[in-house]
Amino acid sequence: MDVKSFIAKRVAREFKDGNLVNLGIGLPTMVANYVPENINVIFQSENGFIGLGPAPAPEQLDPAITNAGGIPVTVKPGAAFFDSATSFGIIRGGHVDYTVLGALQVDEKGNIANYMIPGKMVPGMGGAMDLLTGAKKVIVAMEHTAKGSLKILKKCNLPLTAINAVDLIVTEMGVIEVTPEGLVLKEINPEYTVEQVQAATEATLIIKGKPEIMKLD
Amino acid sequence: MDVKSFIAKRVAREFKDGNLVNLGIGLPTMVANYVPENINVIFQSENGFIGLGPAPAPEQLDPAITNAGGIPVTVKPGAAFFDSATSFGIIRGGHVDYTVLGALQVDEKGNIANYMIPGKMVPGMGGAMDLLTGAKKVIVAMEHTAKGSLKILKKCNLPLTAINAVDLIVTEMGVIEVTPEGLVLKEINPEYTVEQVQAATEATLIIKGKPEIMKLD
Amino acid sequence: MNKLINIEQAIDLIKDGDTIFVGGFLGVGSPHRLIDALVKRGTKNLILICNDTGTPEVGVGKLVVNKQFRKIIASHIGTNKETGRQMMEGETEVELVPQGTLIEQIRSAGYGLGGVLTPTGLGTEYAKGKQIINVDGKDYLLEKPLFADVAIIAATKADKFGNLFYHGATRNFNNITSSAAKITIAEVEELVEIGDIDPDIVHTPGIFVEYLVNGGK
Amino acid sequence: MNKLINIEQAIDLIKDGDTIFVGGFLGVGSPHRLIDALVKRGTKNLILICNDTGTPEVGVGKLVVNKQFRKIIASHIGTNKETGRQMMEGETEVELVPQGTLIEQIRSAGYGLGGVLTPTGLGTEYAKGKQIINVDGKDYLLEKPLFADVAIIAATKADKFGNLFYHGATRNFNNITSSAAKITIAEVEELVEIGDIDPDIVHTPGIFVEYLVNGGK
Repeated sequence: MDVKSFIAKRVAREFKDGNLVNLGIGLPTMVANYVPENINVIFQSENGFIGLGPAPAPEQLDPAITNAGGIPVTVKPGAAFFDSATSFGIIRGGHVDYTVLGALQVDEKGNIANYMIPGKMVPGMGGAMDLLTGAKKVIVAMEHTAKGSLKILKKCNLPLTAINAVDLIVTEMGVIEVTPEGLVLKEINPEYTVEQVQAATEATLIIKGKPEIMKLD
Repeated sequence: MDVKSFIAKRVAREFKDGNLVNLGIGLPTMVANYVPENINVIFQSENGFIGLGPAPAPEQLDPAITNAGGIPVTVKPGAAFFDSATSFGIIRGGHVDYTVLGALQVDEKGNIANYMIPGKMVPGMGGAMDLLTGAKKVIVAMEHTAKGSLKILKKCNLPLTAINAVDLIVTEMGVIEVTPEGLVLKEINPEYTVEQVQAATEATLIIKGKPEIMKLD
Repeated sequence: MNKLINIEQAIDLIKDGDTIFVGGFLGVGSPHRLIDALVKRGTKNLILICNDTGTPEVGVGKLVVNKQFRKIIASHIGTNKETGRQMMEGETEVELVPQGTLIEQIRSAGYGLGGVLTPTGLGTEYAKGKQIINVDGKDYLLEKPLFADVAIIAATKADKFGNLFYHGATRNFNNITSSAAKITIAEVEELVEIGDIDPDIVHTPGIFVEYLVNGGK
Repeated sequence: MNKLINIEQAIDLIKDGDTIFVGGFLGVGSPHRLIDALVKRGTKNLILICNDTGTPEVGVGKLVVNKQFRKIIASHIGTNKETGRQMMEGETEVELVPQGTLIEQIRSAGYGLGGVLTPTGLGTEYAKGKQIINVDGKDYLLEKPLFADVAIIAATKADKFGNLFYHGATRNFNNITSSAAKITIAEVEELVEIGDIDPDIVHTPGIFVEYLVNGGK
């Protein structure tokens, strides 16, 4: 299993039956493929619906039904379409149980930067600021480092998308919980040692006993 | 023609083709009966629709379709139902051309009191405060006095429903416009003299030339 | 995720002292069976947030007559003399709010807003004690969110996921209140299978509805 | 009250320097024929308010490529490199706004609110220069209304009064923007007679739509 699928599969284990979940573009989108079969997770698409389903077969393709990345999708039975005001009411109002997003940087306060690199890349925040502010739980799903450069920091230095927002960070190395005391390494991929994970992390990881082994099933 | 019908008929002459109009309970409701046949006026009902039609025939009665007084009505072709947030968005947002309401008191600043008599009658403002604030033009349709006691005052002494809100007052005696200078008697019912109208009005009426004769057709 | 419960189970969810939203406009679109069962149960010291208090014989007015509220927040109480009597005699606290403001306060709660600014009621006694905020030279009242513990609402049709559809003027406060209560219980005239309501015409997404009661027509 | 006009007449309504809303989300639900005609006309110095700037080849992005905007207000520009280039090189002013905030600002304009309070963006660079208002111990940003001269939107179906129905995820910003522009022009795939859309399923009441353009599928 490739690194991204590994991360996506671990994220999917967080969900409980009936949860409403919003998945960001890229790696987070893959999480939908790994939801355990015994639970029913409902996906929201911030462009205006609940009940996001898989990609359409060619004969199912409907240009009016796309995800927040503009990619054609399907809707499941029980879906509902709405306008952007309702969509972001759902998001801002705390009705989304989990939002899963990627990040450029995360820090030990749960601050997150994922929408711009000044002078270089300024795509805009889209719905990310609302999702980070409104979702009950925020999961950052990303590779632990960006080609070796550290992303889990003491303090983000890129413009923040939201402050004190992140609850859980899932990478190929482990699962890190953001707590008032700092970042707690809860689970570790057995392919790495605690020292290796710490070396790939600028913030000091808090180790409470022995971290559990990352489980995917 | 009785006094109330006379007032309602005169009010209806204010409307232009395509106007969106909200009619209050009581006398204002009667205005719908007198809209000239050559224009199309659209009525809004603040409980949640546009396209209010006349009372239903017994076989048309639908308990889900009532006006803001809870009375069964019909809807015309092209009607649209919506929730209270949209209904008051339409009202507050300035999309209603005319609101026609009754009043306990109106004064020369266009202040209006029509929702309570402290210690005696406190029904609540319902949608009246929003209508008075949001409608492009406010028409007060009422009998000129309440059994002889004056209602068109220098200054309202009952709790106000809205300040500087009224544009036009239509009574059985005449048509009075609220202007920055005060109340201008624009039209008069030929059954009365200017002196009689003034005697029934606490505020000083401004007479610019000879008031026109109130016309109903 | 079975949301269907019986009326007794629904009434169990409302505790003495709770704040409740009740949908409906003069009883049109009110959850009449839930109201009757709540009258029978006699749950006390409730705070009501509702457009109006119906009449002594219809809708939420029956709960007023049964003295189940310690406080009532509504836009209009004039159709129920018992509400006025309880207010005048100091038995029940009554807070009157403009209808358009009331629905925005509820929406703010459900949609994660700290409140809205509205011109409605400026300069009147209603504005007393409220914070005034000037935006670009114009004054507005700051209106804060209104939450509830339980919303009891009515809908014409629901699927088993809780997606709701309303006919006619019954949508009124039902739609928005569902977003702002910890628990929403919808009494529905017709219950259909998931997938039987076209996602394009859902008025209230099922995620806002925790429980369904089959109310019949 | 004939609202049906041709595309050239529609484009005549947009003047150099106007502020325009354009509906759509990455081109899904955008008024593509109106956009193409506006590109052809070359109307200049426009201010755009839109969820995103599409791609250089799709949707409102074509207008960006044609350099018709002096300012762009959007939540996301990352899918159109030309927008980023114009911003970086100082050719076009770009203001990035969180998606949920943007739609509430437009709704505030259309619905007569002085603005809303939202927690989105608190503590980030986005919040700089914005008024912070504390409500019951919690901070919020004051977000002001956003108006436009003209809204060009798209709908799946319209009757000749302008009642609109949207399929799938095409509703997005189309619905709300129609309330906040002086003139709304809806490009519709299918035009039907008044009375042919069930009043229960109208998404945008026709009073918000000044003109209709028959766009075809």
